Amino acid sequence: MSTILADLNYWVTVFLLVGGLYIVVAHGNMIKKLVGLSIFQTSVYLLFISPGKILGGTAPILDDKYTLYSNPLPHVLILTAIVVGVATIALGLALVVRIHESYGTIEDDDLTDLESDT
Amino acid sequence: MRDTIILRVVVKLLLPAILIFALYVQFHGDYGPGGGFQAGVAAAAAIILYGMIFGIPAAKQVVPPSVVFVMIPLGVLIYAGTGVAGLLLGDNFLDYSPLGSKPVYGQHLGILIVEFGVLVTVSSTMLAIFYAFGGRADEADAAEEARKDGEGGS
Amino acid sequence: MIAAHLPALQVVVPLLAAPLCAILRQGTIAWLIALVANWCAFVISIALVLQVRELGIISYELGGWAPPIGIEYRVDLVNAFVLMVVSGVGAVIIPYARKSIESEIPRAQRGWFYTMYLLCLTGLLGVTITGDAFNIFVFLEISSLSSYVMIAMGRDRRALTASYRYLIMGTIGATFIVIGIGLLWAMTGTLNLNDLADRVPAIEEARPVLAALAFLTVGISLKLALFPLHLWLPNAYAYAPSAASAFLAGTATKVAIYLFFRFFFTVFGGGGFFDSTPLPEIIMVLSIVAMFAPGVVAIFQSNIKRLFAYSSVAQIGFITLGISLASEPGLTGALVHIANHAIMKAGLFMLIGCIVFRLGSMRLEDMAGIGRTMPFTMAGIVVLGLGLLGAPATAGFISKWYLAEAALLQGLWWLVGLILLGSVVSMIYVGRVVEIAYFREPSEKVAGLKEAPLSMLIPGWVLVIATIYFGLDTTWTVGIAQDAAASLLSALY
Amino acid sequence: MVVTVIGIIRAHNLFAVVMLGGVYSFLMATVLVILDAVDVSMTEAAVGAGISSVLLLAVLHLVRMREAPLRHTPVIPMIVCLLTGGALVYGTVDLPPFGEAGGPQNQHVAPYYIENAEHETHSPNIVTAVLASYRGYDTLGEVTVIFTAGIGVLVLLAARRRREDDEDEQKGGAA
Repeated sequence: MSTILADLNYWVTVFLLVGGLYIVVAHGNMIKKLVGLSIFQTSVYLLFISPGKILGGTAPILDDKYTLYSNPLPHVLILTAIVVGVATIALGLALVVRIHESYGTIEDDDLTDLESDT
Repeated sequence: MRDTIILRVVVKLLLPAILIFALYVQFHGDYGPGGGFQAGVAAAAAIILYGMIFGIPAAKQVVPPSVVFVMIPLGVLIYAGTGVAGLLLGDNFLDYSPLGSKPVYGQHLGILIVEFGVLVTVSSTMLAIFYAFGGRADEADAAEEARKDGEGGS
Repeated sequence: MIAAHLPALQVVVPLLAAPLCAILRQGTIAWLIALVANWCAFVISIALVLQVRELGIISYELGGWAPPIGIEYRVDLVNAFVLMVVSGVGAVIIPYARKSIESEIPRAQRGWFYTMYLLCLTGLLGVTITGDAFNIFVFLEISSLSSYVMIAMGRDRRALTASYRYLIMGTIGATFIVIGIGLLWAMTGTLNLNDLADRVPAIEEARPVLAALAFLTVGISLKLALFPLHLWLPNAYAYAPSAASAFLAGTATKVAIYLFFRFFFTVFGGGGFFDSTPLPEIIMVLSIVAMFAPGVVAIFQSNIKRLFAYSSVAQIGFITLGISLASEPGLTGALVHIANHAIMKAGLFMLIGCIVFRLGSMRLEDMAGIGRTMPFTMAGIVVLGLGLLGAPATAGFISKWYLAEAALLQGLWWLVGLILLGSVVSMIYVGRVVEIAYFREPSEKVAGLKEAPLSMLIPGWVLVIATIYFGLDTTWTVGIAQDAAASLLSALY
Repeated sequence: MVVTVIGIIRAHNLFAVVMLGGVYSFLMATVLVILDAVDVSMTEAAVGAGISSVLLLAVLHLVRMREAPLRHTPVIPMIVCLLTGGALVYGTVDLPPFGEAGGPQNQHVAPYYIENAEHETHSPNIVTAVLASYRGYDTLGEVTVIFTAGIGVLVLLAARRRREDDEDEQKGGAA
């Protein structure tokens, strides 16, 4: 059971990561790129949290009833990573709004055309 | 949407509940899940909800942008200032132990202050971002027709 | 007492100054705060170098928790050197920034620009000084986010797209670095770099560790714009405000290169991966391509800032070439070139900023004959250009000398030839600028120009003089770099 | 989650993309609870599903709703992604087994936190203790990142009108 679950976890992580990255690299729409970027980042959370899970353990909040806890360290790291991620996305969206205002489009290809003209 | 009475009443009822929840998450963070960041998001969500229903100008009256602009850096200053306090009291930067009579109390107090700094910055940043984007949206709505006429001019 | 806390103050001073700037917001006051904070940081970094030379490695426990439980600042000669370069370049740019920013950024935003500048400085110093892998990521993001904002503040609307593209590439790079750190952590249970260095060599054959190495390499390469991952760089440098271009060109990529040093030699160094994996060869090939391809592209640029931005990519190739050789003269050359290139490129972008300040254009065509109306500015650009191509008696010569020596040491004669040829490419694009500036008739507009204001010209010339000085007296560059390289290599094998 | 991601790749309507993104975040939050990361889950739900979605919707309100079709076949991106995925598979198959307390990642530093957090910091929630004290410096960095992003958004969106005026002046001056 545990090996299947373990593999499943990593396989899902890898798939999400590749899918997210694919959206970022292949798609031209700037909003969609940002959604892809956040999926790409989110998949990394699983990569960190999964190894920290201990089967039979519980959330790392001390209580007399439990003795086995999952590893708190990755949780801390990922909390930070989530915040950094959303900060990046917010900034990216602000840029998208500005780009839309000054160019009238948010498609990467159109922008490349517009810039090569000037 | 802004004229629906039900929404207005519900929001008015919900608002204090959300704010209390935010405070709970803030100060209970060391016993249960949660902390400054989550509390900040919740508190900001309350104001944002208010702004979405009653309009951004109304929200800006409750929490003026000038206050928000000061709060964002203030949170960082609170956090870093706590660190410097430890430094001035003779220990390393960000060592909270000298803040209390016993190191453990110092640590506990330090965590609370620091989490409060996080709350201040997070909630005000969320609000600032909401004002910025929301303000843009209102502006865009107003300028929609004008822009359609003058397309291609930019 | 202060001496013991220098490592923390190095980062905390600009970190505290940034929110102060944001609260006060008024342009001139913010500038003053930034000036003071930046000069403090520079003084602290010099003090750190002296301390490290005297006492050896300094370890500072943040929060009083012993590593690996808490986060540690660890200063050795390598990062003390980089700290000095970064804060030093900043210290020269800040006096220059005032006039330049006044002309390029609307009044209401100037305070915010200095906030972003200080945050960027904080981030870069934080990345350099820290001894904790995850802390690297956090501070890297501080510096990246603030540089996106600084770039987007450029006047041209292309600054926006440049910033967006940089954001996408930079975030992918940062995420790759996080993946690498995550894999390392999963294999060892620690995030402290020094602790990792103890544990990694024993398991260096394990596949997750190799994958971590690959992810870290790609991620860092994205950040330092190693060819072919450099596509974000030219536009980002070209359309940012002049002061930001100068600062980023001088420092941001250099800090990423420092991360290469740290991970390759300190963390992975102990297990001899340099012999067992093809990584050095890959980096060497990419570096060689980087020395030429962007250089050739630079020749055909019509925008002078883009021209020198491409030249940056080429020069980064020289630095990574030194890393791939992994010998003492190679690393010395790489480290010295970090400093020299930072000085030269920051100087170039500052003086170009002077031209843009007067002329209002970045097009090479518009600069015909500008050598006659802005003689000091142009003379500075020529000296720095000579430094770039490695002419004797300039700082650039020193770094290339060490690189060539490293190649000779390993019997790679052809590599020496390539290094020389790379300089020829630089000579062509620098020559083109000189030809346009001096040997063409000035247009009416150029003829009416005045020399740049002194507050901009003097900081630019400080770096020009530094370029010549470090070409003649190398105690502060080569002297430190050699010891640093030796200490890095002592971790190998 | 896999299904939602495929949906996001295929959907051209940006509104659908954003909604699927929200669904994805909630699913992620659920998985995180199963993995015992309650704090993280709470944050992910609030940030990923909440803030990000609201922001994305606000931006959608400002710009066009549909994505233009791709102009060229994405061969190079495919290769890049497959290489990345390959490297990651290569790296993860040999990771320590899932769910065991004995893996190296759960051995070195983590037990110290679990044993000492309460009597050293008076905080039964170990995550909070580590976040605010043991690794407090990371959190200071995190707050700084938020601060940076907040000011950044203000810079970009607050003072636009003046900027464009400036630009016009500049063009007028240069011509």
